[in-house]
Amino acid sequence: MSEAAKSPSIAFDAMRERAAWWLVAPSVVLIVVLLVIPTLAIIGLSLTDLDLGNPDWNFIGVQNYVDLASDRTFRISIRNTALYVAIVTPVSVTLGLGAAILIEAGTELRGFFRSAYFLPVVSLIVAMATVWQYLMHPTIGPINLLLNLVGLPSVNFLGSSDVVIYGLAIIGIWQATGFAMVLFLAGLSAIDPQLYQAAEIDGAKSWWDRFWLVTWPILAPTTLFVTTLTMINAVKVFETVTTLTQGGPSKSSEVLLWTIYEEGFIYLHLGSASAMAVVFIAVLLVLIIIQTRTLDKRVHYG
Amino acid sequence: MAANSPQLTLSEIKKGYGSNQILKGVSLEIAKGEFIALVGASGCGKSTLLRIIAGLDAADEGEIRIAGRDVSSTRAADRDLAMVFQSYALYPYLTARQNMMVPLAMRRYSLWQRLPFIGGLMPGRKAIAGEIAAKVNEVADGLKIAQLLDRKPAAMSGGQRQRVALGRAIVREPQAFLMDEPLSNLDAALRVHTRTEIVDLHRRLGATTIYVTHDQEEALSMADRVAVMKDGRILQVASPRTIYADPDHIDVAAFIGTPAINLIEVQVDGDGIARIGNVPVISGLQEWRGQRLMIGLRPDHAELNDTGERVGPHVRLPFTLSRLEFLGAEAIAHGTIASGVQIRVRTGSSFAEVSAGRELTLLIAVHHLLVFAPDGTRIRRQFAEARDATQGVPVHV
Amino acid sequence: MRYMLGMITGLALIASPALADTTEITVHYPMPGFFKDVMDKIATEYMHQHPDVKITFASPSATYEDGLQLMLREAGSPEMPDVSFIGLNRLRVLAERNIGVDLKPLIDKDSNFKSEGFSETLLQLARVHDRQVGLAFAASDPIFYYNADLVRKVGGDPDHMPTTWEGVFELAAKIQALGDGTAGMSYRWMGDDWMFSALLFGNGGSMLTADEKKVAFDGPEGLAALKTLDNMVKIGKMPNLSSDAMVQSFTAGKTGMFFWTTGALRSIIKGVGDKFELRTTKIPLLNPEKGHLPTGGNAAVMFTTNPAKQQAVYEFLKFAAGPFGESVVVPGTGYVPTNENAAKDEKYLKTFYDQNPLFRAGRDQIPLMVPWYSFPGNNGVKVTQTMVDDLGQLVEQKITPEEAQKAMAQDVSKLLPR
Amino acid sequence: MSTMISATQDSAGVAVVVRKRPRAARFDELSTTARVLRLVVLFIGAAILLLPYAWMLSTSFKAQSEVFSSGLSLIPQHWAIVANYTKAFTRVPMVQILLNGVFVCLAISTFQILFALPAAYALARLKFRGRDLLFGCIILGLLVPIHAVSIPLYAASRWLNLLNTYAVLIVPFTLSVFAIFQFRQVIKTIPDDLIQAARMDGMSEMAICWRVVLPNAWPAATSFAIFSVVAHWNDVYWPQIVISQNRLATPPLGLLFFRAAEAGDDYGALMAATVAVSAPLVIFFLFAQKAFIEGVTSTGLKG
Repeated sequence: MSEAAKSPSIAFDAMRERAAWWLVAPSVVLIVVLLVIPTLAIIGLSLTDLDLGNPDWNFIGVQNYVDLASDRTFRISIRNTALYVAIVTPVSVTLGLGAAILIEAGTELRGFFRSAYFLPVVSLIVAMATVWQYLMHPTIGPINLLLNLVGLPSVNFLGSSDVVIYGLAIIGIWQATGFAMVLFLAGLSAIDPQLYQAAEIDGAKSWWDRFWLVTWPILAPTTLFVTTLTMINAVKVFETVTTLTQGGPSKSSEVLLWTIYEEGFIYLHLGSASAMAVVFIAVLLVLIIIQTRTLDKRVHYG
Repeated sequence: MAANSPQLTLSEIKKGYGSNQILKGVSLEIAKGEFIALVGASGCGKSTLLRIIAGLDAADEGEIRIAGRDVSSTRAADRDLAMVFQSYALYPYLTARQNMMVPLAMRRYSLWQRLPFIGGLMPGRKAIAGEIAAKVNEVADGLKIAQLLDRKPAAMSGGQRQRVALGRAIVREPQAFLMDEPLSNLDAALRVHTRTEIVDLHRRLGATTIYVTHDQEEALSMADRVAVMKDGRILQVASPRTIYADPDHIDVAAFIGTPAINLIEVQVDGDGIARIGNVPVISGLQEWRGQRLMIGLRPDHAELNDTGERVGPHVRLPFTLSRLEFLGAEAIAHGTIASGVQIRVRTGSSFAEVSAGRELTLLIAVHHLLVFAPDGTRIRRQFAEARDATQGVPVHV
Repeated sequence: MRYMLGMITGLALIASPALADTTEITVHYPMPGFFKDVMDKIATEYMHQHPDVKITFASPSATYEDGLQLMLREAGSPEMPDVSFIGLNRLRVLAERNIGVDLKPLIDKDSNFKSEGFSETLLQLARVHDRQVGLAFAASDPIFYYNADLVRKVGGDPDHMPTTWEGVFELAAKIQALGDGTAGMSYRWMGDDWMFSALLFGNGGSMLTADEKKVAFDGPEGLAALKTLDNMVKIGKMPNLSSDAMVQSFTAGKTGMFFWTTGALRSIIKGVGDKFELRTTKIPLLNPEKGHLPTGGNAAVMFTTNPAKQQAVYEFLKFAAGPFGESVVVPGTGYVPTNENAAKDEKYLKTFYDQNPLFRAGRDQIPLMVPWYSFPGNNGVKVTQTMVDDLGQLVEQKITPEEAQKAMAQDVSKLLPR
Repeated sequence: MSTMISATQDSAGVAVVVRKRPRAARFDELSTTARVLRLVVLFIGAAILLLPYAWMLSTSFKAQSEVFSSGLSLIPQHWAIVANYTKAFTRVPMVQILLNGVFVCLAISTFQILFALPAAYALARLKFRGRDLLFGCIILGLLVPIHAVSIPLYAASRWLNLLNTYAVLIVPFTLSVFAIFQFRQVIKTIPDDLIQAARMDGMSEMAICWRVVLPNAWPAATSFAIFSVVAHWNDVYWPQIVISQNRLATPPLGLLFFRAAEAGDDYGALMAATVAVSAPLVIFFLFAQKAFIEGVTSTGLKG
């Protein structure tokens, strides 16, 4: 209030600042309660050997992390998650982009295709996983019946440790494609149609030339955004694993979130599960930093 | 210009969307090196016509020839035209230099050399790249935008972008330039300045230019010829002077000129004399006996007088001043004439002190009056004869 | 907050008028697919007989493991149910963490306990060291399901099924040869270590040494068990199916022989419908002399610490594990009775087995049943999963039985209390 | 089209050439081949994507014994619609579960917008100490999914006696850093004049936030709400940890309960339940599809 006496502009700023604090206060409180404290807590927990249902616990330093380094399950889990992300992200982003471009290229049935391609995103993945389980059934599932029909051998999508991660990836792609598509639709709709006209006049005659001259570079920020989002979502794969494979067979579908859940809520080891969660956050952090660092410069032209 | 075969010929271009007929048969010949402006209110079809010429839209009927070649079925990319868009349509992710390179790159590199990522490795690309770069530099120097070449559009002002867009068009040396309201996104001062520049540029390059605008001032000041469009038709194509002073149609007269032309409705009596109020103005209109005609009077074709008589073929009308709009060097007098018709007259600024309500006399040189038939067409022949006939008409003071 | 929100949705609980003399007990149970109808029946009858007690059910858990996790998570919180039915091999986890109420003092006070049909054998099933963790409610053993139509098709005799694994494999290979996606056999080895125990115990082996310090399946008994599993794939052509897929494939008529718990009998009968003739018989043993079978199933465990409730819960436990409860659970699922009175009494199950031959296989193996082994220590849960993972490698033919045995021994040793 | 009828027959049977010319191929219009190709490719894609739904619906009509008899037939021989759907709606409190989902999702997205919008406005338009720090926290928050911190949140919920409540389903999600981030992008594009004018009119910053900013951010809020509803309607990780009662189950959890408790291998009934829990979201999306796509467009995805 003494500031108010000094000069009108300072008083003004102070007033604004107070208003600003009122506006952000609820979010700040929530960030602290729901994000900062739990994150610190999980780091703290990761230094203990706390077990669920067991009141005795000890502070054991970085022992959990040391154990993780030699934990076969966790290594498999990281490798599987990376593989899953490496399949799902590029395939669903490419398919989503293709679908968006094809849908926007013509006028017939646009609304139908938009909805059809987005439907998997809004459906309950837990529910659809059950459907996929049947579709991918090694002996009586329709997919294998179709494969047999064209003379191909059956694939045990969810039962064989060699292919289970690909089976899950198929479901992941099925769900993520529509998500990518809808974001690309938004990106496409923001392209000034005059740019295509300019491109035509400039001599870009084939759709191929127009794509590389206009669509692709204009969509670059969208693509970065979609890729990042798809990746983050893919890293968080959990529903299909919990419903269909529970990490099996023989750990071949262990993925990070499932492994954390398993360690914490099935094996009841909260301490080491927390250590895994910390590593999980670190992995995400590194992923995002690498991605924004390498791609950000190249796509922003604002 | 007439000596050359026309650079661009449009014949009977028609275009409609459903029941809405946008172009109702447009024909136009444009000579090589000519600067022609298509002007008209929004919705008149001028932009559609330009897009059809460009090949961005297809005509329903009609024929387009460029340099003698029928391009009606040719796609835009093959018509060898360049276009400057209203929003400039620069590729936002490319620098000015890259933007200007695009039309050349698209035409001169082969498909392989244009491949993304690996195109640069294709044989022969380097040599072509050198030629393209040289051409871009040359054009940029001409437009004085060499210092902008490595900036992206987002880092340029509106005027700078406009120049880069021009540069992108020029670089290719096309058969004709098409410009779609290229100045409408600039502020007023810059617009006037750029106007001159484009005219200079046109003079220097001698390139055929079709310039679409809704701004009559731009059209009059820049073009060799102006085509005034309304409702999907070209009403008149002529030099700016003719369009202003000798319009073929009431709509042309009404559209062109600031302040707008005064249009006064007159009734032709049984003797073929048209009167404003009870002042007979023109005679010899026997053909239109009993009909209502429109008389057009440009504000600068009348004179206000507060002193009285004047000799010569002038019509005198009582004028009651209602308001004076002072513009510095001149003023616009708003007032009513005998019949209660509102009139604007351009006058000297010396009238500044004249107060509202003053009764004045309006002197009109009869040969300046434009007479339009009920269907809007200009009555030319009859009026010329009638001018002599007016000599005998008593002038009411 | 909870009530307020409930009312906002217009779905507030119909709060039961809490009468002063009504005891309300909350009951939780797993595997509702097997137990829901059974539990409903028992609860209804119990409340009928004890009008002063009201039973409410917590949401059932899908599996024994889920149920256990839930109890451990909710231990000490007000969400904890008063009673739950815990898998027999997980009672030890509860006992080691001192969760649940030791029933021994209550039983000692109860003079007519013995006469109600609760034998020492039955009490043993739910005892960890000296602690009576619960009362065995349903017991099961692995049995041999088969599709008589398919057996006949390949020239087998459904009345005389093979009694050795070699015989099973031979028959399975023939059925598999029918083609069209038909599998000869499947053996539900995954999920937990129960079916592996069936092979190991069936050969007279055991999991750990008597002092529980070292693994005991690293000898010849264990190897033979693993080789049998290996041969199911090698000779019997067992496809690598998930647990659900096995059941689906069998009930669809696409699998000749299926080895799983007798507890699934009722739901398999429903799934098969009239698609083919379903039969059951005893499971082959590697060593018919020394062989045993692990006892699956669950025990009712008391969690409430409220003395007023404890008596009501104790009565309920006895009721559920008593003759009436057994007479419901056996026909309703396929489990074998744990209560002696239920099996003997005309009123309950005596005539049931005469009329339902499919249910006899499980009952006939009762003499072979020994407790399902439960591992000690904090990693009790994790250890079984590790074993299953190694078994998976074997079934997928990525490792030999010898390698599997070595890996299992190593992995399990690492997870035993140090 | 017009080219096809360029020569017509007059009544006398003499060919009259109408003055019509072949049209230039427009670059942004597809040729007939391209149009057919587009439809074919899109239809194949749609068929693959919709296959699971076809099977889901078809199975929800089939009797249990028919489901696993092999074959590709989608049409049941014996219809069991009534039996399956009756089971789905009566054996678990399906209506209650669906209402739980609606209530929880609406509450979450309402709170998210309620808290995120003022914060986003302040971050985008006001200067205050700690703004950069707060924004940094938000960026970091984008990275930390609930899954990763579920253990302490679970411990806290348990300690606060919040397990098996609506509150525990809602509170952890009331803050969406994603929403703050998105709204901030949108609010940055609102013309300054609008906000200055509101200040001249004497509005408080809070009032500006709700009466000026919200209407402008509305499309973004809509699309965010859809994303949020989809995410939370689908979430099973957190509910699975904190909810153990049917009464409070969210749709996926209810479905898992149903699968475990009632359906077993009764896929007909299971699929009927699956249809029941999927339908609301699908219908919701089909209605909101247009607004959604417009909303996504407005949220700073433009190039």
